[in-house]
Amino acid sequence: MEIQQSYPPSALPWGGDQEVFAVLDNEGHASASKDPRLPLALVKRIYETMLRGRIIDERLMKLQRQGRIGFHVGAEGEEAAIVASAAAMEPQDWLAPCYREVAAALYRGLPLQTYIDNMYGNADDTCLGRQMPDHVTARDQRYVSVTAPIGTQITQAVGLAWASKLKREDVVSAAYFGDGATSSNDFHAAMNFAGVFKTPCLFLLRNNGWAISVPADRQTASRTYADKGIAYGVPAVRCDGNDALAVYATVSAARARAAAGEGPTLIELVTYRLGPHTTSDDPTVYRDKAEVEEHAKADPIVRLRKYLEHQGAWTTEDEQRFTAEAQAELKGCIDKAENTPEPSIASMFEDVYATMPAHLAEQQRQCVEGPRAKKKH
Amino acid sequence: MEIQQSYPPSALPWGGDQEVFAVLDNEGHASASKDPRLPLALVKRIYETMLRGRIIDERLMKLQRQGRIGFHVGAEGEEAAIVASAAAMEPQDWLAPCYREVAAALYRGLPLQTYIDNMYGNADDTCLGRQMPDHVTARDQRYVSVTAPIGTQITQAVGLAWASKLKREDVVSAAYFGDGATSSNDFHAAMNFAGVFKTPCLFLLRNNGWAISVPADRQTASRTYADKGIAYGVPAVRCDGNDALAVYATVSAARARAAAGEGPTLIELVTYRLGPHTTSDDPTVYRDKAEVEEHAKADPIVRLRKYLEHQGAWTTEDEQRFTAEAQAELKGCIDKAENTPEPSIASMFEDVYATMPAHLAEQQRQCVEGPRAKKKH
Amino acid sequence: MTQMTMVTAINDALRSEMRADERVVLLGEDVGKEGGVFRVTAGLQQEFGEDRVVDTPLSETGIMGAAVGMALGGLRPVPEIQFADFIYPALDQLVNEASKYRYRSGGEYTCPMTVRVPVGGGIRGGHYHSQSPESMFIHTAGLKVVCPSNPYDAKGLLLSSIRDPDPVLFFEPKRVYRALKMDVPEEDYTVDLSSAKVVREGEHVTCVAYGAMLFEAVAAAEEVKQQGIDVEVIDLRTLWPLDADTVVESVKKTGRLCVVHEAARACGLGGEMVAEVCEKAFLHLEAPPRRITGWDTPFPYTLENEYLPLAHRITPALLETARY
Amino acid sequence: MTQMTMVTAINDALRSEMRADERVVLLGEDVGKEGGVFRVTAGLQQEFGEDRVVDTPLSETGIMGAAVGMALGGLRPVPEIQFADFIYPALDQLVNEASKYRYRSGGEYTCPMTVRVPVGGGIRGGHYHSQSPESMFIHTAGLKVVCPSNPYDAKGLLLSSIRDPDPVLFFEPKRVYRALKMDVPEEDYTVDLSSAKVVREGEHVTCVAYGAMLFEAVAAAEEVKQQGIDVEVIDLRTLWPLDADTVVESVKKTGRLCVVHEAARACGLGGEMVAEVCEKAFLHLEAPPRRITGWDTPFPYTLENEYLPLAHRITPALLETARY
Ligand SMILES: Cc1ncc(C[n+]2csc(CCOP(=O)(O)OP(=O)(O)O)c2C)c(N)n1
Ligand SMILES: Cc1ncc(C[n+]2csc(CCOP(=O)(O)OP(=O)(O)O)c2C)c(N)n1
Ligand SMILES: [Mg+2]
Ligand SMILES: [Mg+2]
Repeated sequence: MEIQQSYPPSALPWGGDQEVFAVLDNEGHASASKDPRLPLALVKRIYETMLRGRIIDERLMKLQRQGRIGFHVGAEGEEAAIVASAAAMEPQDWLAPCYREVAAALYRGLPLQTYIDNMYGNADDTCLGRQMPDHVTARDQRYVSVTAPIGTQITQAVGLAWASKLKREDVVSAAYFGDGATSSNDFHAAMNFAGVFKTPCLFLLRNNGWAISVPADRQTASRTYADKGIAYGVPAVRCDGNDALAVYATVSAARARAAAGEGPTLIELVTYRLGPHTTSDDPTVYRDKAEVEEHAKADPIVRLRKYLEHQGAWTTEDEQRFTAEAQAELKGCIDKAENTPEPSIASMFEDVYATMPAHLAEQQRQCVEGPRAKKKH
Repeated sequence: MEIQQSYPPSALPWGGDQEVFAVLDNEGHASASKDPRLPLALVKRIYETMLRGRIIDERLMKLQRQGRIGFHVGAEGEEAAIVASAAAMEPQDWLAPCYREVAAALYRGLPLQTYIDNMYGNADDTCLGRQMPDHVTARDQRYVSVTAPIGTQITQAVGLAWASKLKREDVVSAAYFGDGATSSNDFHAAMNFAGVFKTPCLFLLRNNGWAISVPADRQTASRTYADKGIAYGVPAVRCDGNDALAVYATVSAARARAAAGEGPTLIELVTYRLGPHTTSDDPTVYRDKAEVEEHAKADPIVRLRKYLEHQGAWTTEDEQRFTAEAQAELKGCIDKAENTPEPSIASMFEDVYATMPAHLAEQQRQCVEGPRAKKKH
Repeated sequence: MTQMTMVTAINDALRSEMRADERVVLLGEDVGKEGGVFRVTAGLQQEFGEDRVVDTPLSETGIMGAAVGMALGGLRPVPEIQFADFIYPALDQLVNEASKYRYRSGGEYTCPMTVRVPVGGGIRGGHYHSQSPESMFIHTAGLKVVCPSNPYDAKGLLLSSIRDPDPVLFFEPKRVYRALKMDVPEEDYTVDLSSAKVVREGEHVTCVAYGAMLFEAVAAAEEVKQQGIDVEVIDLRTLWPLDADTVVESVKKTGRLCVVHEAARACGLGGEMVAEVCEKAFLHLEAPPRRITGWDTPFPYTLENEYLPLAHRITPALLETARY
Repeated sequence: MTQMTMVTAINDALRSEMRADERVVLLGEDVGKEGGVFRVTAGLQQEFGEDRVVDTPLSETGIMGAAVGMALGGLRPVPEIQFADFIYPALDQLVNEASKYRYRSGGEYTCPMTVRVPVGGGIRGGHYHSQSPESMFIHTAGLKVVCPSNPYDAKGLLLSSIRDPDPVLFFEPKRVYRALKMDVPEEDYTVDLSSAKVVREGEHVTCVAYGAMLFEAVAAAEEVKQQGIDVEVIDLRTLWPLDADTVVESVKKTGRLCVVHEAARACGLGGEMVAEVCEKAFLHLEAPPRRITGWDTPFPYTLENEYLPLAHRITPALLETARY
């Protein structure tokens, strides 16, 4: 698949300018002309990570309801957009996530225990319980530290790409962000800089239909989110984000363009947030159940499973075995995390700077030697 | 002239999507099919204000070189974009200027003395010498206070338009800004909000080719600045900004759209900054003289003068008489401003809040009663 | 009188002011259909419509820039920033625009608006849902900064803020939102801006606090009371302009000062207050004025109760100050 | 040794570090072809090319976001903000991102970069070309804040900053840019971050200043000398982390403190320093510590010399403090 300069929009490689590129239908049948014919082992690995993500999400939601963790932001329904895109990048590529993409880090080998320790903010958490749950850091996976302010990772991804361009490394960066983030300052600056400096960077726009309670028609009056690429001379494509094969094909084509020095691509991954925004959110206040049910029919996990089944590469037994194993592994991690103590109080003062300055050493001493809060943490 | 939804761009009312709408050629001949046939009295008033602006700019540049004023930002070459657009708005409309548009306020009746007092920051300056020269406030002209941070007036113009929409007033707002400002956060937010909320607002983008030393191809990779409208579902048009008749026709059509509830329009006024960015700038460091000479051939003042001459509405004597009168008036204002004292020291503490709080009253007393600086102000 | 939480009291204030003054318009992310992520604006879009309670795109720059424009255009906008942590994209409009409009236009233009900002820690929000950036706004001439500690003050201060001719940053301590209920009149009343309140009289130490930490200061005061130390606790309520008189008068009486805030210490309001008191009441000071504040680290998640200057940290400071 | 202005010294530091370390990249508005609106980066694009000295689009958000990404990616970016007054669109990246990267990633990611920011008044810049927002960055844990007063320190501090593993805000006082020349070594040298310098010894009053106001403090010290008062003047150089030891030691000797800065008073560094000294040397204080600062108004154009805490305002404060 080749991505051309998308302006005028009708020159998009897959026909009409409004068309959403898809390979699979809801029954898991691949379009013969569009199927990227990926090795089945690869598709299986993508599928398993998607499924694993779903299993983890379901469990964490429950843990939050039980008060065992404080917060969770799930990705139910968006697993293809997240995992297949990560799979289409090279291992040396940078991923600059939003907050819903931990499955991308898992795909790259982030140990589950590390993630679960983060959910508990315990002493084994790589960031020592300093951030909220799901704000993961995974340097080994070249997965940048998750942050809450919407959009900031997008300009950073441009800077990361710029660095590899200057260092003449074969490293592309990818920023993940939501439809709401297209309204942020950083989206604007990042797209503009990427266009001008032709940085090797992908903009992976997870259009999941909602920014908390705000739907697309309140977020922008542009016809599509992909259209926004035109403002920056950045080629843009629309892709069915619930179709792992389409996501993989699109992202790997864009990655190749970037690596070849042809600059950035904006990829609108059209998907849907099946769950609440986070565990703090109650979507029944602002959206219809019917809408959710409609979208559930295009569940990316079901579609990819059916595809694998059609290829004879996955069975009900596989599903059960994998699920059981994933759940067991998860349970083990949760048990361990729940039995790991909190980070030390002294650690609260570390890593503010490379070397602790005098005022922090003094505050650390005061805090460590001072009385303890009565309220349990 | 009718402005339609500009997407796809080829649907622009005047043909090709790259086309720049123009009425006059450099010899002042109007295209018969495009000439808006404005009343000559109106064209004369526009012309006279443009010429007056040029005369003032030339004088202020010299005053700055002589050290009599501290700073000046001129509009040489951009007079049509500024004055004809202001003329096409209704008197009750808000103008949210950048910093180069004082001629728009003069067109609306800002007393020259008020402007010159601002250049001197003296006691008669409406803002009491608090802002740099050219940072004019002209409430009576519904001209919002000029500010230096690039772009901030654009979102404010959307807010002003929104207010009139909510109040159901026939008031449109217009934001002036430069090509560089399209990279600002406020441009992005303003266009986006205007698109979503259909505020009655015009975006008057003075594309003068440069943002200090940065030319268009370093500012954006979009094909044209007008293309940026597509990202926001805001109709956009390109117009020859050195052609007062084209500017008038375009802006009044867009104003009518806005007033009719059809929402905002982005108007790219293609012009050229003939002078330095400001008196602090030396453009010879970064741009070719030849480029400037080329653009000087399309001087908006010459073009409109020739048009008026062709219509028999302006003569060499008119030009001489008007110039002499304008210069005399200007000299009178400068003399007066130079003989007006500085603002009082006490005034430095006023208008921070509606009512002066205790800490400022105390600081005011300390300052007024304290010793004076040796260095002349 | 009705028993109200701070959430209800603010909602009530907004509702009554929107009924009374059609210039009042709310805008922000999720404030409309959802009624705000903290439900503070619940029901208002139903009553006042989508034109006056506006769900905006995700841009604090846009929210604040539009609000400034609305204010210039004669409305009384009440923009909401979903969390104080997300106010930075709006800073240019606040620091360079809203705060300076009156001044830079010689009073020709003014910018009356009230920026509602949920603030502070105590909800397990970590770095990005716990910040207390008020000192940045105090540092900016032309802004007023308010932070109520309880439902009654919240309603009265909010009504004063919306009616104030200048831009107000109205910080709402999230930790207090639903932590207590108290009697709040249904009718209209205001609490003056710039009037601190002595919430507890005492003669040995003056303890100044605001927002959620007020309760910690009071708790600590109760605790040291058992050791015979009488603490005068002052609730600042309006952080800027500062009601220095109330604080200075109290210090003149007690000779001792402790300032409590959860914002980081460096260049926080505590330092400002200490310096102010030194300038105005130096000879009355019998002990070093103390600050009990958030540490100079980012706000942590797991250890937030070690980060916050809760009663357990205020108590020893009061004792040491009293016994100095 | 060559005689250099601060502009030349900074240019020299940038050039030598770019020669020595190819990870160093400059980016900003007009820094390349034009060499910066103050000509601080003049000639660098010619020597190092458009890839390493980058003229960016007009977006401080983009400049700072890209710089953070570059730093994460192993470069040593030196972004320029054209005037401190225009830093607010970059605040989110500085306050929420650069400052917290090391902390929030448990040290996995770091953000070494040096943000060059022309700062302060004295060039007839009015509201928007004169601001001194350093206290906002001091308030933000994780940032270092530097402000040299002279060409020698500017070069040495800038080299330290670029080599520092943490993000540094490097404020360059515009008023000093070309105001004086001094001997500056052509070779490489550094001035330690966090080391204040006693630039003038004295025993009666300690006067702390930085940036352009240092010269005013020294001038005032000279003036009061004629009345027999010996002022110890300290140039902070690095504003944060604060070299409190040097200041406190001096106050222990003199018993008196005056702090000078042109930033507005409310929640400025002056209050912080007064509070710090009260905590550490209260019993040594023989007079109320004083702040001589910019007023709590926006920075005015015509009356800027009345706004700034120039020598004429410092002198009486020193006298009063000494004679208290
Ligand atoms: C700057 C900023 N403003 C507001 C928020 C609060 N907030 C968190 S997520 C969110 C919606 C994001 O929507 P979108 O970008 O579509 O991503 P999604 O959650 O749908 O994946 C908002 C408003 C924030 N985190 N940052
Ligand atoms: C936020 C901000 N950044 C930087 C500047 C410095 N600056 C002043 S004018 C200018 C260029 C503006 O170019 P453009 O928008 O094209 O307007 P023009 O001057 O060409 O009319 C710059 C960078 C500023 N005023 N504000
Ligand atoms: Mg979304
Ligand atoms: Mg321009």
